[in-house]
Parts: sequence; C-alpha cells; structure tokens
Amino acid sequence: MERFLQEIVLFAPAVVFNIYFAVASIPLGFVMAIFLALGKASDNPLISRLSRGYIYAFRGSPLFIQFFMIYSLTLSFNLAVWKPLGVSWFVLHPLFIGPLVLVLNTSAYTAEIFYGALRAVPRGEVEAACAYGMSRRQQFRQVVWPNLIRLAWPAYTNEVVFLFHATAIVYFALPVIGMQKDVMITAKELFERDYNAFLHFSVAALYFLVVSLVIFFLFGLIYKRLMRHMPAAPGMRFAPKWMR
Amino acid sequence: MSDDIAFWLDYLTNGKHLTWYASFQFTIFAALFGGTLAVVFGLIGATLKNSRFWPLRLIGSTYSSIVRGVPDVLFFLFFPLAFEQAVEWFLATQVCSPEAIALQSAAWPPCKEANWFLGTPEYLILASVSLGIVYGAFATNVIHGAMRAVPKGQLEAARAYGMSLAQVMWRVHIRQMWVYALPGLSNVWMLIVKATSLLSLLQIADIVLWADRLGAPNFLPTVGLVHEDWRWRYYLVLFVFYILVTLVSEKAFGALMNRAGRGILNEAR
Amino acid sequence: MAQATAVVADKLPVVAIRDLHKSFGTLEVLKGISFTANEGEVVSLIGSSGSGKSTLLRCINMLEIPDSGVVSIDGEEIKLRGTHPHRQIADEQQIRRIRSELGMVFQSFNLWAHLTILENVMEAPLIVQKRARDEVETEARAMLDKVGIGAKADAYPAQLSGGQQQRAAIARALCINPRVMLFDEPTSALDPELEVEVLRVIKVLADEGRTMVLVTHDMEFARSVSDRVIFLHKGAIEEQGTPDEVFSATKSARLKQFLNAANHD
Amino acid sequence: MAQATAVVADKLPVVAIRDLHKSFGTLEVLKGISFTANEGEVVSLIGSSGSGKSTLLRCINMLEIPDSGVVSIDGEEIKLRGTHPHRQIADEQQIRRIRSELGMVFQSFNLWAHLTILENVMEAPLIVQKRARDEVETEARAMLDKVGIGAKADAYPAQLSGGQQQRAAIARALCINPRVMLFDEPTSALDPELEVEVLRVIKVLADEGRTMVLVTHDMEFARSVSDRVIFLHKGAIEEQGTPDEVFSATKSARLKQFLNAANHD
Amino acid sequence: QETVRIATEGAYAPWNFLDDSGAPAGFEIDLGNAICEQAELSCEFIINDWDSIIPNLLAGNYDVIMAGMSITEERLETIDFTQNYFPPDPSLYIAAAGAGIDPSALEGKRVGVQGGTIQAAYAEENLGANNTIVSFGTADQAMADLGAGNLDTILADGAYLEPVVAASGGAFEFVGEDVMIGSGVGGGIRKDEADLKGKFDDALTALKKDGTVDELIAKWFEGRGPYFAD
Ligand SMILES: Nc1ncnc2c1ncn2[C@@H]1O[C@H](COP(=O)(O)OP(=O)(O)OP(=O)(O)O)[C@@H](O)[C@H]1O
Ligand SMILES: Nc1ncnc2c1ncn2[C@@H]1O[C@H](COP(=O)(O)OP(=O)(O)OP(=O)(O)O)[C@@H](O)[C@H]1O
Ligand SMILES: [Mg+2]
Ligand SMILES: [Mg+2]
Repeated sequence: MERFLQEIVLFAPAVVFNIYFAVASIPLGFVMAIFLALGKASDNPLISRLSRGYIYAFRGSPLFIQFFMIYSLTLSFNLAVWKPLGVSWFVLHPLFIGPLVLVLNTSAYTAEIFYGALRAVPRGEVEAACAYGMSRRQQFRQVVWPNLIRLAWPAYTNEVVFLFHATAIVYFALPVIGMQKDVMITAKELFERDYNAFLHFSVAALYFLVVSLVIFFLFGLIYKRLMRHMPAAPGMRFAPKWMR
Repeated sequence: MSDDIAFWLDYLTNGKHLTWYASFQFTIFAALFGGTLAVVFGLIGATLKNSRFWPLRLIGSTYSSIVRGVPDVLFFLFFPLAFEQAVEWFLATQVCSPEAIALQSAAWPPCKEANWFLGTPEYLILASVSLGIVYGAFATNVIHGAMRAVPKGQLEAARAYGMSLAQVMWRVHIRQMWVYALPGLSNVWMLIVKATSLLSLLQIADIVLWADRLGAPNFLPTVGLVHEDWRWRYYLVLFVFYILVTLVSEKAFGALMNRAGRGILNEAR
Repeated sequence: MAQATAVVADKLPVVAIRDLHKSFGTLEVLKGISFTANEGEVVSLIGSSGSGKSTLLRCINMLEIPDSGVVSIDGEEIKLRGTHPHRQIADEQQIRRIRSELGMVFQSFNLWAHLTILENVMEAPLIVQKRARDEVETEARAMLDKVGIGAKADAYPAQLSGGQQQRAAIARALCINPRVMLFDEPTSALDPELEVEVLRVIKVLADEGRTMVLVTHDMEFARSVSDRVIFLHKGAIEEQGTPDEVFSATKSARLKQFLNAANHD
Repeated sequence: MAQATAVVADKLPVVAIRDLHKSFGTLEVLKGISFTANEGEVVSLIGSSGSGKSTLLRCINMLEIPDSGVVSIDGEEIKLRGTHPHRQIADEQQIRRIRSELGMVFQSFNLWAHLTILENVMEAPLIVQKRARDEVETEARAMLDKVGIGAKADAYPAQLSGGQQQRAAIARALCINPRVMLFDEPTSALDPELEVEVLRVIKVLADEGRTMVLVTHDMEFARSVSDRVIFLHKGAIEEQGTPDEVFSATKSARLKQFLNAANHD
Repeated sequence: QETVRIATEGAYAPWNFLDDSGAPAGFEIDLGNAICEQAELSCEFIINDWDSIIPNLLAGNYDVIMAGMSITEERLETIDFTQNYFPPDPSLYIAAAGAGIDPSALEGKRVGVQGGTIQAAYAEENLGANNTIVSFGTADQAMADLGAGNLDTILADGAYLEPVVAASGGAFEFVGEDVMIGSGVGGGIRKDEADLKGKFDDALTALKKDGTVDELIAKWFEGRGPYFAD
C-alpha cells in the first residue's frame, strides 16, 4: 500500500506533461476544427476538397505514424529553414512539436464532429432565420453555432478525452529531453527496472482514468448549461463514434 | 536514366525492403484477428450490459468504461506483459520447488522452470488479443447503443402480435440492430487498423520498425546504401498505406451498409 | 353504463375492462376506467389530446401494465402479479395467446422496417401461430388485395406513402385473424383523400362484424362507424353512449365544448 | 384570372407571381404558376398532398429558388441570376430587405430551440432590423399577449404544447411587422381545440386587413377566412376564385372529387 | 543441440545492423556465431529495441544480449555478463566539422545520447546541469538529428563513431578528450543462467586464444586491435 502511495507521488510530475500536451493543443485544435468543418461544408469546391482531404488524411492514418513523419520531416528542414531563423531549438522541441502534431490530428477529428453536427442543425431553424432576413453571418452566429455546439458537445467531450489519451504516445515517437518524462515513459522505465507490471501500469492507468473523469465532469457541467433550454437534458453518452 | 531506374529498382527490392514488405502481414493479421475478437467481446459485453441480473450488468459496464478510460497504448503494453506474468505465476505454483524460488535472484519469474518463452508469433497473438479487448469495449458500447436505437415501436409491434421475448430479440431486435451498429463498428475497425501501428512497441518487427531502420541515415558502405536521413519518406509510405486501407474499408462498409440497410436505411437517416 | 351494457346483453363481452388505473410517475393518466366491448361491436374513444386514449388502448393488450384494475378478453382475465410499481405479467404463455387474438394497428404503423410488406404481414402467422407458409402467403396476398395494396407486396415500408403504410398495418393485424382489432388514430396526419381510403377499409371490417376499439379525432367518422362512443376527459370517462346519444343529445358540458371545438366556427 | 385581378383593381398587388416553374431533379413540382395577392387580401392554397403547395409558398420568399419565373413583392421584382440549375439570388441586400417584409410561419413552427419564447420573438427585430431593445421587448410582449401566450414568455419552445408553439411562431412573424404573412398549414396535426385557437388568431389578423397567403387542408377554414381560394393540382392551378365560386360553384371535375373526399362520407 | 536466442539491436553498425538482405549482420553476429560453433550450440538472433532489451532478457524472451553493451556496475545488479569481447574503449564526442564545440567547457549545448546507455548516464550526471540532454531510441536517430543540426554534439562509443566520422568525408569530426566509461563490452546473460554463462565464457576464452576475436575486430573495426593476443 505504501509502495502504491509512493508510486502515486512519483507519477505526479509526469502527468503534468500529459496535461500540458492536451491543454496546449485543445484550444487551437478547436478553432482550426471550426474552419475545417465550415470548409468541408463550403460551396466552393476547392475549399471543400482541401478540407475534406485534410480531414481524411489525418483521420485515416495513425497518430503514431504522424508523429514520426512530422518529426523527421521538420528535422529535414532544420538546416535550411529553422536554423537560419534561429527557431531551431524551439521548433524541434517535443514540447512544441508534440502539441503541433496533436493539433493537426485533433483538428481533423473535431472538424468531422463539427461537420456532422453542422449537418444535423435543424434545417427549419436555419430556414426561419433565412426567412426573417438574417445575413449569412447572422444566421451562423445566432442560429447555426448555438445549435452546432450543443449537438457536438458530447462527441467533442469524447474527443478531448481521447486527445488526452493520445498524449501517451508522444514520447514513444519523439526524443526525450532531460528529465521531461510523461506518465507512459515513467511507467515504462520503472517497469524495466523491477518488472512489476501490475503496480506501475495500474498507477499510470489510474492517472489517466482520474483525469478523464475530471474532463467528463467539467465538460458535463458545460453541457448542462448549454442544454438548459431542454426540459430534460439528455444524459451525456460516452459515444464512441468519432474516437481516434 | 535507365541506370537510375535499375538502381532504384534494385534498391527497393533488396532483402531489407523485401522483409519490410513481408512485415505487412503482421499488421494485417493483427487487424483481422483483433477485429474479429473485438466483435466477439463487443457482443459479449453488450449482452452483459443488457442482462437482467445486475452483477453481470455491472461487469459489462465496468469492462467497457474502465478499458475506454485508459489509453489504448497503455493497455496494449500492459496486457501481453501481464498475461505473460500471470501465466508464469501460475506455472510457478505448479512447477517451482521452494529451493528454486529461493535460488532465484532476478525479480521475475519466480523460478527458472516457470519461464515462458515468447517469440514473435506469441506476441502477435497477445497483441491481437489486447486489441480485441480494448476495442471490444468500444464495440460493446456501439452494439449496446445500436440495440437501443432500434425504434421502440418496432419491438412493441412484435410484442403486440404475441411474439415471445426470444422471438422479439432474434426476429426483430438483432436484425435491425446491425444497421445501427455498422457505422459504429466501422469506426471501431478503423481504430483497430490504426492501432496496429503500435505493434513495434511489443518488439514485433512490423512495418513501423522496418521503416525506421530503412530510413535511418547510414554512413557505412558495408551496411548498405549510404544515405542521409530518409525516414520521413518511409513514414510517408506508411501514412499513405493507412489512408488507403481506410479508403478501402470505408467502401467495404458502405457496401455492407447498403445490403444490411435495405428498407431500414431511409428511416434510420 | 350498466344500461348501455344491458341493451346489448344478448352479445358476449369480448373486451371487458374494470376500474383501470395508470400513472406515469406522478401524473395519473387513467383514473379508474371501466367499459366493455361486446362481440361485433365498434367502440370509439374520443377526447382531447393527452386525455389518455392511447394509454387506455395500450393497456388492453398490456403494452402498458396498468397500476390496478382488470382486463378480460373473451371472459378470460389477463393475469398480473405484484403491486404497483412492480406489477408485471404473470403468465407469458397466456399473454402471448391473448395478444395473438388482438390485432393492434399503431398510430405510427410500426411496420417492421427490415421486412417487405408481404413479409410483415406473414411474420406473426408464421412465427407466432406457426401456420404453414403456403397457406399464410395466399391469405396474406388476399389481405393486401383487400386493403388495395396488393401491388406493393414486395416493397419495403419506407418505400410506401403514409396511407399505404397504414393499410399495410391493417392487413398485418387482420392476417392473424384476431377476435378484436385495436386502432390508434388510424387517420391522423393523412391528407383527406388518403383518410377516405383508410376509413373505407375500416368500415368494411365493421360491416363484417368484427369487434373493434378505436381511438379517433374524427367525430364524423366516430359517428358513422361506431356502435358506442366513449368520451374520455382527463383520464376518466365523462360520457358514453350510442353515437346519437353522445353527439346529438350531449349531456356533459365538457363534451359540448369539445364537440363545438371540433366543429369549429 | 385577369378577371379576378380586375375585380380588386383598386388595391395594389402585394405579392405577384408570374409563370413559376420548379423541379426537384426530374420531378416537376410547379408547372407555371401565376397569381397575385392584393393588399389586405387573404389567399388560400388548397390541394392534395404533394401537389406543390408548400413549395409554392417557399418560392415566395426564395427559400426555394424557382427554376424560372418572377416573384415580385410590393411591385419590386426579386432579382435572380444565372439559369437553372445554377440560378441563385443576385442581390443579398435586396432579398434580406424583402424577407423582412414577409412573415413566414412554418408548418413545423421552427422556433429556435435555444432561445426562450420572448427571445425568439425579439430575435429578428433586434438582429435584422436593429431596433432598440426596450421598444422591441414591449412590442414583443404585447404580441405574445395578443396571441394569448403572454404567460409563457420565458419558457423554452420545448416546454410548450403544439398549439402554443404555433402561436409563438405567429407572434414571431408578426413582430417584424410584415407586409405579408405566409402560413404553411397552420393547423395540421393539432387537436380540434388547439386548432380553434390558432384559427381565431388568424381570423383576427385577417380582420385587421393584413395580406396573407396560406396553405391549408381545412376546407371549412379556407372558406370562412379567404378572399380567394386557389386549388393546386399536380403543380398547376386547376381552379381559383372566391370561396363561393370554388366551393359552391365548383367547375373542375378534379376539384369536385377532392372536395368530396374532404367532406368524406 | 540446445538453442540459444541472442538479442541484438540491429541499429549500431558495425557492432550489429541489418544488412541489405534484412538479416542481422556485424561484428557481434559473426562473433556470436563463432561462439555458438565453438560451444556447440545452435544460435538464433532476435531483433529487440535497445531500451527494452534488458527487461525482455529478464522476461526470458531470449537468453543472451550481444548489442554492444558495456559492462557496468549498475547493469551487473540486474544481469550477469560474459567476459568482455571488446576491451574498455573510450567514448567520444563528435560534432559537425568547424562548429567549434569544446566538450571540456560545454554550456547551453544540446547533447545527444542514446537513451539507456552508459553515455546517457554519464552525460546526465556530468553535463545535465548546464546543457540539454536529448535521448533517442537508437544511435542512428541521434546521428540523424546531429546531421540535421538539431544537436551540437553526440557522446557515444568510439568504436561506433569512428567509422561514421571516417565515412562522413569531413562532415563530422571528433572534438575534445576521450571519456573512459565502462569495462568493455560483453554478452548479457540472466543471473540464473550460470551454465550458459560458463559455456560462453569458455568459448570466448578459446576464441580469444586462437585469435578469432581479434580477427573479427580487425575485420569490422578498421585499424583496431589486436587486443587479446598474448
Ligand atoms: N411513457 C410515458 N411516460 C410519461 N408520460 C406519458 C407516457 N405516455 C403518455 N404519457 C402522458 O400521459 C398522458 C396521456 O397520454 P396519451 O398518449 O394516452 O394521450 P392521448 O389521449 O392518446 O392523446 P393524443 O390524442 O394527443 O394522442 C399525456 O399527458 C402524456 O404526456
Ligand atoms: N427538397 C425536395 N427534394 C425533392 N423533392 C421534393 C423536395 N421538396 C418537395 N419535394 C417533392 O415535391 C412535391 C411537392 O411537395 P410539397 O411539399 O410542395 O407538397 P405539398 O403540396 O405541400 O404537400 P403536403 O400537403 O403533403 O404538405 C412532393 O412530391 C415532394 O416529394
Ligand atoms: Mg394518442
Ligand atoms: Mg406541405
């Protein structure tokens, strides 16, 4: 038991890295996803094709490969671009390139969620807005967006949890700098020392579970607020539809 | 020019590349076997979750929520190791003499006799099983959700005409369930396909490991073609490979959906 | 009410309901309903939205379990056990037998979406009554012809218009050759022409002397087809009698108001 | 038709439609429709399901872009550019201005679910017409009172019954103070009592002299409220005239059949 | 004949690497085969990532590690080693030619190492305070980053770096002093496998004596040796 508690303390600094990766990529991923979703739904065939292709590529390939590929691709530009600009140390740092790849990835998944929600926005409500003379922009702001975010929220919550889970493979694919180790690397190194899989991996799992639950709780609160116009808010479902 | 082509052709068909191409079999095997297991676990999980007996229900929901609450990599690494240790522990209780245990200086296994050798085939099977377990939890939810998505009226009509509970289940519920489950199962399948990129973490010499080795910069002619860091090109091939697999899978599921959805599809939309 | 029953005392009560209560949560939807439908009789349930008509109909074949009260079909009481809120069906065998005597036509049809129209009609005779396939198929096709959609036998429900679906649902109910037909708003949400078609089919059935209980919003129809009309108000029977009694010699003030609204302006 | 227009020549045509065509894919839904609605006139569109009534109504405010033909509101032609199937709105400014003159009440209400009833009513005046909040609120509350749901101002649409939602939708349309009101089946799927309430509101509007175009299944209502009735059949105007002409001195055989069905049995 | 599984990394030329046919090759593969011949064992090589190579030995997934692994006190706590088959050898720093790196006064530099090696431990301890230590899964990955200018210097085995520098045509150069760490390279064996260790030690003794080991060193490491001739 004492071992267990010690272990929990040992992991505490590590989980900060996972949380950092998630927190650093969520806001940007969210914004990018909105544009990608709108792009995919756009009437302009070029914009629509491009967004569609991007979403397809990043949803259709493993994050693990994306990490490797983007890291070595970025590395190959180092001498020509990053070095002369003096941003080399920064661009290739796992704490930068990690969130970068996560943003690229999560924005594709989130965009697909938003796109699905966009198509589910009640057509009648949009038509009503149209019929009352609102401009495209007003329609989006006043009717489409409030509907979209509500429709997408449960799935988006799932996506955020899975983004957090995805932070587990960052350091499997990127170099480790100094003592900057996340939960997975910590667990793996500890395991390689005493071969006690059950202890180390379950503590790691516990951390992931707890943070996931916290995310569910916080996002659930927001959802309740968003759904206050419904007499009986439908419960949040842990729907696997769009997960990585 | 033709020399160039001959050179590249030669390079791309050397033994190392051929081994790389051959290693796609591991990925494909893990995806197919893992996928099959996921559906099996999913059906079991959904049945448990629907059970009238609450302890079974509890098992079903605990399985599906715990496994999904943890990153797939973690479980993927943990399960084969844990399974191996569990088997070794069990062997130890059977074959180890107390002296042997006392003699053992390493942390694991308890004694030399209880050691279980794991090679690539065993790891591949264990990896598929862990994929099956992890994504079985997802499939559980998909199937459970699909069971509930079948319109209540359809079941009521069946009851109103005097069908027994089993008849309602098999004649109406399960038949219609597939249509609602297929999109979700298609998603789970894509997840499994993508998760096969993790095989190298279990020391299986899979496509990712070979791409890394082939792409790594080489300075020594004795080792092979001297080249700089080419890794991203090799990874790009894998990137495209996975996208193609996704494309083909989507087409296949689309066709399946059209068959299963005859009649229901218009309504389900 | 005793009087109404006495009038048709020579006929057997096929559906008999005694003191039925039903709540959803705190909302009491049925507050002690009793009525009988005798052999060959057509009983219409009317009343405003939310008055409990559908719920009452669904209690007859136990799709909703009443909190208390007794439902008897053909003199046989449907067995329930436990007390509210844990009341449930006591005898699965019995309820399945009785249900196959009750042909229910749902308001939203509830045709099985994964089966063609013909398969829909054949399903219950084959699966529940375990009759021979050839015989059932002949009968099913005849039934579809009778309701005028023989040509649609091999279409799926989603390929049919509302009126056609409604008629298929009626054919499905008829094909189990039930003692009693239960209809829930058979004409709502259809356009006037489709409505007429469906009503024509129901009248034919009424003329054949089949016992029927139906829920309807259409006063004209209730008047022309029913032997007896029951007006439900807030979960209780406010007035009942022959169509003439109910529509022309209305007693209850509430019913008067309702009928006025129905014949608006 | 020229005759009908001549009769009310002293009034201005507020809605004028000329030779409107509209197809969905290969299905030609409107086959050259022309009619006008003059100031203060109430025009009813009747016809069987699928005859194109809703589509016609939706073409008036360009929710559907017609394949060809002209729609003018208050003498101003709505500008379109391109040719079918790439026809589209030419002048965003113009259409927004015109749309805010047309108060549309949808068959399924289409209230904005995330706003309260009051907010729903205030939305367009605030956002589109950019009027002052105080003034709009006073007017909105008055409007809600007028349709009889002032007490529900702070409820969300999902908390209202069907009839209440319908009335909220009417209030929303009224609050932009439109020249013309467009109603799509304002009473379908309501129970008789709710129907009466909604009809009463519409009659009040008619009496106020507002121009209205409405689609309805209810012949009684069409007769009592309209200045002119248009019968659509398979995408073309089969017959039109005053209610008396259309309902009592019916000429078209097809309309006769339709009216017979509507007064079934 | 007993089958012995030997694990190697396959990404550490010329010690061990994957040749053009995709099979393991290099000094340790030749030596391992020679040992097995000498000890009359049948051998099989397994590729395993460096960072999990010791745990998987402990787990019993193979019997011996021959992966350019230096014998250190720390490792001796968990596993045994055969006698060394490569003498203690200095670790070296390399850097891009003309970068002006001085390892004796490293400050604010990015130092690349392969994770879990003696050099990694050394760098962490001696340089970690003032520099950024970047650890990679394989030595080749570290070389890629150095080549791309993402590292200032790499600290690694001299025997690994020498051929690289020689082959680089002046792109890389050695800088600074040699660092002596470790007690030579040997084969890692589980502690409870005294038998096997005995067989390997005996075979190595014999092979050193008859000059095979020196011969192989000369073959794979140009200009090295002889070390074990009397
Ligand atoms: N499953 C349920 N759970 C909770 N309340 C219910 C349920 N089913 C019906 N009710 C409520 O019971 C009341 C009666 O419903 P019922 O469907 O019997 O009305 P009805 O007379 O058929 O009305 P309508 O003419 O609108 O179909 C309504 O207030 C309804 O909201
Ligand atoms: N968006 C659309 N795409 C394809 N077909 C359509 C579309 N909208 C309507 N239709 C078709 O156009 C025809 C006319 O439709 P419309 O909604 O105008 O009929 P309606 O007269 O309003 O009928 P109802 O009384 O049933 O509402 C129908 O056959 C319908 O199937
Ligand atoms: Mg009802
Ligand atoms: Mg319509």
